[in-house]
Amino acid sequence: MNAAGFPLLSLVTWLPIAGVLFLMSVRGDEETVASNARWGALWTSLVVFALSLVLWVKFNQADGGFQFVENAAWLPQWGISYKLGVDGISVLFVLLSTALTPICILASWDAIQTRVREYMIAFLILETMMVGMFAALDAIVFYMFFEGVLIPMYLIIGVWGGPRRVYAAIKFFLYTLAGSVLMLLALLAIWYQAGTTDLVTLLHTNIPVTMQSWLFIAFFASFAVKVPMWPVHTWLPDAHVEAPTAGSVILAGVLLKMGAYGFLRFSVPMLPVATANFAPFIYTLSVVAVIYTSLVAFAQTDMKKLIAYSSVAHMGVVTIGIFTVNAQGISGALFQMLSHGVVSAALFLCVGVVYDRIHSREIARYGGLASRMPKYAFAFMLFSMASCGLPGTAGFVGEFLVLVGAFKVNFWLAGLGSLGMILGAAYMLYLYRRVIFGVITRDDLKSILDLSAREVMVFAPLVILTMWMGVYPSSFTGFFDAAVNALVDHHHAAIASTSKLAGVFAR
Amino acid sequence: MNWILALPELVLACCGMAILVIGVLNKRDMFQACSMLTVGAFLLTAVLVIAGPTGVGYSGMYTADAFSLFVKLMILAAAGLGVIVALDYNEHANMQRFEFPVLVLYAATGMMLMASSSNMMTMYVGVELMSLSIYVLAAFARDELRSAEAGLKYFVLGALASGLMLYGISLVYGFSGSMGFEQMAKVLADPAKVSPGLVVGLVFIVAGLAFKISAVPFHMWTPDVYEGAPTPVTAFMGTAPKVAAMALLIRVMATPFGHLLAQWQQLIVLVAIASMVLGSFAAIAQKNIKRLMAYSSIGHMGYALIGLAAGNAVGVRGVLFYLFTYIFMNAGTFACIIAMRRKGRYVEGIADLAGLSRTDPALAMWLAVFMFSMAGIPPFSGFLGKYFIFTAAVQQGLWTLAVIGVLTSVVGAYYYIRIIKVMYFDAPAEAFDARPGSLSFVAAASGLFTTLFFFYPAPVVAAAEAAAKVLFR
Amino acid sequence: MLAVGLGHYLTVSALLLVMGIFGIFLNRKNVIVILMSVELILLAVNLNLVAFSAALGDLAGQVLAMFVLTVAAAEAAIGLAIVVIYFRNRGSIEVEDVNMMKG
Amino acid sequence: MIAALAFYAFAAVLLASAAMVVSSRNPVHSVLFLILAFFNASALFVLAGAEFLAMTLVIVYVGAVAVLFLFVVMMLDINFVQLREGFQRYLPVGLAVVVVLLAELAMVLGGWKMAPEAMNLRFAPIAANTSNTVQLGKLIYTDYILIFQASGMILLVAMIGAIVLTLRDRGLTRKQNINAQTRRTPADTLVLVDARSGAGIGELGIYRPKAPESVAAAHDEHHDAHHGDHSSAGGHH
Amino acid sequence: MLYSIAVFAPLLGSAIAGLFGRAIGDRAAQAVTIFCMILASVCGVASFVSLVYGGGHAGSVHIATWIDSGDFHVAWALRYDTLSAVMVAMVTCVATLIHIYSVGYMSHDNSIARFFSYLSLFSFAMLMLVTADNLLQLFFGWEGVGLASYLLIGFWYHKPSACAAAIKAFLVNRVGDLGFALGIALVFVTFGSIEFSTIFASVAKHQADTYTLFGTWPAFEVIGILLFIGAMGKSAQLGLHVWLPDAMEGPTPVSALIHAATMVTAGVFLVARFSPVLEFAPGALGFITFMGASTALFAATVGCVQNDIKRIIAYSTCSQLGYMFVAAGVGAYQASVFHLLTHAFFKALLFLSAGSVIHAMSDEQDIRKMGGLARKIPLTATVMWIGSLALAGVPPFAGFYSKDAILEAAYAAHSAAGSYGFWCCLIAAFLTAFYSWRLLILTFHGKTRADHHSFEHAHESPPVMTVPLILLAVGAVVTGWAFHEQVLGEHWQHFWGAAIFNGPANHVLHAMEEVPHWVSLAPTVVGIVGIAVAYALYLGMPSVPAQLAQSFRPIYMFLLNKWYFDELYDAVIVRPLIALSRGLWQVGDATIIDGIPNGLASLTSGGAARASRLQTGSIAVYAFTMLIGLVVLVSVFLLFR
Repeated sequence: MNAAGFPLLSLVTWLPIAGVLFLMSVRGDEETVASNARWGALWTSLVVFALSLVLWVKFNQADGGFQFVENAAWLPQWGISYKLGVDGISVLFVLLSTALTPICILASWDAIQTRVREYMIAFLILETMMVGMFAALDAIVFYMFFEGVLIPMYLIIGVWGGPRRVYAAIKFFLYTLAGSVLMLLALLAIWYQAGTTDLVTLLHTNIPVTMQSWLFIAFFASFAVKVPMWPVHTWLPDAHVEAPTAGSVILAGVLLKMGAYGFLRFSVPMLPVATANFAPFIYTLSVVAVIYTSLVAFAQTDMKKLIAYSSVAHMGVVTIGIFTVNAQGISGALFQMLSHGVVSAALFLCVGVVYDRIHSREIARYGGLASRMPKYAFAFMLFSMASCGLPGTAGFVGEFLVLVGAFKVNFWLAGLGSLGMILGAAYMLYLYRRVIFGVITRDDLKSILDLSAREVMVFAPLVILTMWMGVYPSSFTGFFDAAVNALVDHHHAAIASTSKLAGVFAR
Repeated sequence: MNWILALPELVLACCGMAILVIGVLNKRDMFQACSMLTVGAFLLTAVLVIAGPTGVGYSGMYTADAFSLFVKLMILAAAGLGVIVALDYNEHANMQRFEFPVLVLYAATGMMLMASSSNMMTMYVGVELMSLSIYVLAAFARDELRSAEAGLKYFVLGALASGLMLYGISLVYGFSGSMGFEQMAKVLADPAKVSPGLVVGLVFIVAGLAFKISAVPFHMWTPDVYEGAPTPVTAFMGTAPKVAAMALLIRVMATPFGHLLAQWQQLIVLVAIASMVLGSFAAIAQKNIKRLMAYSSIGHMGYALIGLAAGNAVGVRGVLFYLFTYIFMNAGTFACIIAMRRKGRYVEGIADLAGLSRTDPALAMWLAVFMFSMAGIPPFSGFLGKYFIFTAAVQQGLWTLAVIGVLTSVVGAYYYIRIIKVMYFDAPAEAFDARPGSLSFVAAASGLFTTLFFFYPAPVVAAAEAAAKVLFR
Repeated sequence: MLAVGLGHYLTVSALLLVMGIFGIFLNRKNVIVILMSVELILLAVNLNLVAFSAALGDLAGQVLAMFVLTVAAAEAAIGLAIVVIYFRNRGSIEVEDVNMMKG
Repeated sequence: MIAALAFYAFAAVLLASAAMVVSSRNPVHSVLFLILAFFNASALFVLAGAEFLAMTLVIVYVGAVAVLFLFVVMMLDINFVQLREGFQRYLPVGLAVVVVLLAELAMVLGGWKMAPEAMNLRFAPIAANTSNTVQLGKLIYTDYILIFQASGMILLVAMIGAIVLTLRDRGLTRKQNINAQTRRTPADTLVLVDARSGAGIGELGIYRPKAPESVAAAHDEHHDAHHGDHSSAGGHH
Repeated sequence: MLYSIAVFAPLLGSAIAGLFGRAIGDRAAQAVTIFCMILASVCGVASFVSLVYGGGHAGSVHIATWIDSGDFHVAWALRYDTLSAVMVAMVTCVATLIHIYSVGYMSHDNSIARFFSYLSLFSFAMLMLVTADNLLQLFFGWEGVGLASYLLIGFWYHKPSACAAAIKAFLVNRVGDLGFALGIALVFVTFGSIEFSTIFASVAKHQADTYTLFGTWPAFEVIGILLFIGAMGKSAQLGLHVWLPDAMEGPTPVSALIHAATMVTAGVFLVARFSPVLEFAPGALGFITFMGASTALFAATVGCVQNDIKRIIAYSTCSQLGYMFVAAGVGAYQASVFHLLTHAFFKALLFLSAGSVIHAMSDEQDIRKMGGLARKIPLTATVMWIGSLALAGVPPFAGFYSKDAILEAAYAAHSAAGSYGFWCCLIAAFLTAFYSWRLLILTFHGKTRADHHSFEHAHESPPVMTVPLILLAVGAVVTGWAFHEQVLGEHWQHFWGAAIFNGPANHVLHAMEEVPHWVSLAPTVVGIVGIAVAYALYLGMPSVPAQLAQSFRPIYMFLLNKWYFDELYDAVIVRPLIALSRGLWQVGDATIIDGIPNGLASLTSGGAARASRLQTGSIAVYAFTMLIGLVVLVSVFLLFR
């Protein structure tokens, strides 16, 4: 049943909470507590990451189903159980979450100086929520983790954020909550329909066609906000700008993936007919997102905001890919999610590096950093290029696969959806030019220091991952290929049976 | 006549008299001792409730069943917490009189009667026993104008409400020819033959009970009374009477009027929607945290009514479960509010909480937990409560209700997270005085319950389900 | 016409109820008058109960009416006590003055 | 026939006095009209065959409740004639509500008929040969014992409530504390001072017990601190 | 193996120089990269020789899988056939020479390691491009050279113009790349694979496929057009050419390597590579011819009036690329690639010579401020003359053979597009000769117009720069006649193998031999006429050009401003987009989209205030509310029961 031989996923999910308990038990003056909190959180997250690597090693790539499944009675009479497991679609996101958390903690090492313990606790709780959400195989357990993410994130933005943090935090909270409560209703309806909340069963439950549309809308409300899709994306720039660096990293790296993951986990497999019916609508929104937000990104004067908008555009590509419902589209979307998780996280870290030094995110405040910070310039260049989809970097593979997938659907979908290639390059290069190139004019920049050893440690894994994912993506696509194929086959079979049914009725 | 059935109430009432005697005869300040005795009496009663037999007794006036058992335990728990949170407050607010716990005790007795009533008369007497005690409690800080005003308002409106309820009872009696729930159920078995008089009577009864649970449009007293009454009384009023009245409403709707579901469902839906909307919107403008809690309770009762509107065992299970989680959140929240004492003076402004996370991290954390829970954010217990409520609505196809419910919960979430914002994001204000152990205990116990409940909710769900099924045999 | 039936009692009771309610709307002076209006409502209830009891040939109505009387007396006692302490604090029991808390 | 006439007469007076209760400007008049209403209602009870209730109504309401009302109304000494501007502001709404409610009740009550199974479900049928009081007595001590006890508790609560709210240990009532009196020594209270001529007592550092009024005033804030030991030098409040 | 070394050695050099440049120092970085390049060129030439002359077998070298997704499989693999091998040999050789040249040219710069790393990175990407076994890997190289060119153009990042030019180059290329990427997707949809061998093997099967886009077309035509859009971007064809002149902001070796010899010819390479498919897409080929011809003419006209020495050569490059596309468009891919080869040598030579001039003149690029430099830098002048002669198509220099072949092929195609191409190219040939000599005369001859100081200090470049010049000059002289016969002759198939495919209906190579005599002579003649006119105008009557410019001012300004392409794009695309982006942000996002939640929020708080105003505090009002509520509920109940 469980390839690891012990409840691996539960351990990975709940171990950070053990870390939280440890952090809470630390006593002493503020300095001791802070230092203990840092090290405690780092070690916890590293252990969790090491544990999660077991998934990488032991995951059976040929199996398109769920693995490492754990099941415990929770509310057994009512069809709800504590069930965890991963398939090809989710396993890499678990790894992404566990990998980004230590990086975030490391990135916050010096940047966070107030209430360090609370900060680290929030991050560890966040890790539990993220991992749990990707590993959940029960709709209600999923929802609990999905929503639970809001709490630590709200605090992270609100307590350690920038000047407009309150507005951003509340906006973030309410926007996502408003979407997800409707999803809760949809989950309940599905539960009522199927009598269970076990996702594995639900994936093969036929839901009446008329109901599908409504459920789709409800799910859409939740996931679209989380992705975020145009036009419900405006919480994202605000949240990103105000969040502390590590908060942005997690937000961009993992939280945005939750929406797309939800589409893949619920909307597409469970509601095939509605998926097919709503696909054009999603395409439209996604294409608008790609073009619109890319243009808006171009106009930004704040580095983080620019990258935040670029995230929206990239996630637009993801949603296009998901709703093409073919192997390339979905694989591309998944890959794009992973690569965006790494690349945008890295870009936010890049912003964080200079923000820690100068305490400004205004693009105009910088210029000419290349001469003082060559290592930084290199990393920034790599991630910028990955962001605009240069082949050989992580960003390309997903984008191109989505392009192929979209092309199978429609030329214009592919063409317009790929305009991000041009526009993305435009704003990223423009950003890079204004920050890194040029001549240093400000005095404080003349003495700015290049990446410290700690920062190099933060960036090194991301650089390696970015290159690795670009050059040898099969080591990642291999994980989800089987699952994606199964998903696509299932979808087409469902559509075919429905249309056959419709044919019967038509006669 | 199986008088053993009512043993818990009888014992509790006798304990009340004993405590009264002890309090009167002792010259010393007996407040603390009487309070502890009262809590002990509650515990004893709880044991009796659990151990006691079930059945119908007192010529059909009184029913002890799984439903009443579940509700009574909630009532006793809430009342006990209410007494505990008062321990410290009353000392500081010059209210350390032994009558306080006795009144709480008699209110609880009334509530237990309500929970067990299977006759309009038992219902009426139970309601009045509870109400009269609480009228007095609301005005307990008799030298405070706000408390007196709270008592006055609550009393005048409460008297009006019970008058209306009585009129309803009289109509129902006249048109059905009986006051026993079971007999009425037989008379009303065929909805087609039900005369409008009954229905109007039903509306009057609903109005009277809706007043007790502060559902719109009978909610008007709530903010003022919550604000004016001494805070421990508010804490008590926010939990136990609501549970009892809601339980009574459920029993009345389910047992005698169960066959008229189609008729009263619309009524409950209207009231629920109005409560949820008003509860979530009006709270936003509040600056006093007790008033805010009042609107919050209006909203919460709206959610609970969703379960009733579903009109089946699933719905009632949802309501009971919801109330179960609610009493702990509420008690915990009020424990935190009572802890808001600065230089010996109690403060109630939301702004007074500014930066609490710096000055008193534990208190801030618990209050944040309660706020998130009330907003229905998982994994806190409040989410599970909402979850079971909405399950029922969805199952019954009450989509309008469900959608409005979840959307207002988002609006409601705004004012809850605003409190968290004040505590965590704002610059610290002056620290509060040291917290007494009793409040820390209530806050931590409720907080731990709220936080960890999701680990193992199954027994409570099972109990709630068993309770609900009794009503829908 | 002259035979007095249940209908007559119910009519009187309904009028009494309505007057009680109307009294609440009409009265702007004094909280005690509101209490008196409530007493009128209770009177209407009792009238109803007695009438129904007679019509149904069932004593339960009268029993309830008796309890209503008891409770009403208790209620009056507590109510007036509250009015008294309110007056002590505020120096007035005018309906419009009872508005320290609002919003 | 006579019963009918009596009914109409009592009902008319009842309604008229009820109208006066709500419309009278003077609360004392209201109370008095209320008493009149109660009397008439009790007469109607008698006509309906509920003698015991009729008596109770007179005793309890007229004898206790109404007098209590009267007592409070007069005790609170309110300026009765004062009328507020625009006090009839809510009249139209009130009228509308009342008219609608009345119409509805009329519609509903007109449709009364005995519920089909009601006869079989009667809980306590009225027996023809026993007096009303006896029947009620039998009922409340048997079937309704629980409720009877509960209403007793209500009265207890009312008692506690009334006491706890209104009884206060005013500083003006002075209890004799024999223990304190016997333990009293001259040294406690007696101070011998050489009085300079022309100097006020304040200048000499002498203070004396405050006037009782000021004690009472201070009492409102600190009534618990008052232990009746008034013979020691006052003013420590 | 040799082949792999040829491709990956530059990557190694680049990585070492880039990552450890600071640690090992500039000298070592140069040494490493140059060593790697030499190694690569030796291996490249060796593998070319062994394939074409040593009887080696074409094939492909599988390295690793790349992307696997459903039925989409792509591997990292090196294709080994004549076309690739030729390109590898050419690229490695030219790149090596330019590396060596750069040692001298960049000696005063302060980030030498970085420069060499970029150069090697570029070489690697270009090699990946030409050795790609599938379209996606080609795209990898394609974008890789784009990145490298971006980095190199923006090498002097402190110059705003360099940064702007770099971004412009990247973005304009991206426009083409979008078409390319779509083309790849269509290829996949059509053929089910993007591997060259699979595609070419199944051409017959899919010949009748159609694709609907503005009407239904044969799929091959759409593929051809889409891929050509990519090629247009990279090869700076009309419309997407605007980046090339600006790219001259980069150091001169960069211009030589990227914007003359290698990268810009990637488009031509792509077309040649895809000949098996394009052969069945006559419409697309016609379009290619048309665009190529137009570009050739357009760039030549603009080149005539420019004053920046590098820009003139850049426009010349643009124009020559047009020639190559004309050849490819009429089916003479061999001629096209041949011109590509010869052009690589003489254009690299021209750029490097120009670099030498600039070096000599202390970074002066305006030919109006030169003149008479032949005396000061005779070697440079000589090699530049050689290069220009080759460019102008004067026999027996390399350009003559290839250009002649192109014109013959265009004439021999006997199609409308072919004729258009022929005449455009003929006029362009005249203009080419004219502006080349205008450049030579203004730079090296006549009286100097430079200020005294810089003229006096003008000096010949060091040997490390001149040796590559000489080697390239040799190439510019000999490549033409050395390869002419093998590449275009009767037995071209022996040389090319299966690398280039001519359809059964394509006899253009044969027909070329049979064109009228005047057609063969025409380019030489117009070239000489052009030279003569240049002499007459700039050496004979130096005042006439200015007068001409004065009297035909609109035309002059039109040409001087490059047909106003930049202004057009600025007005039609760039500005509106920037305005749009501002608008979308300020109006769309901040006002409308955020307006809804913010409006809801204020509505909510307004509603909240109103709701709490209902709470007047008056007991009476509370009672009314209850009673009214009751009556309403009763009414509702009675009415809707």
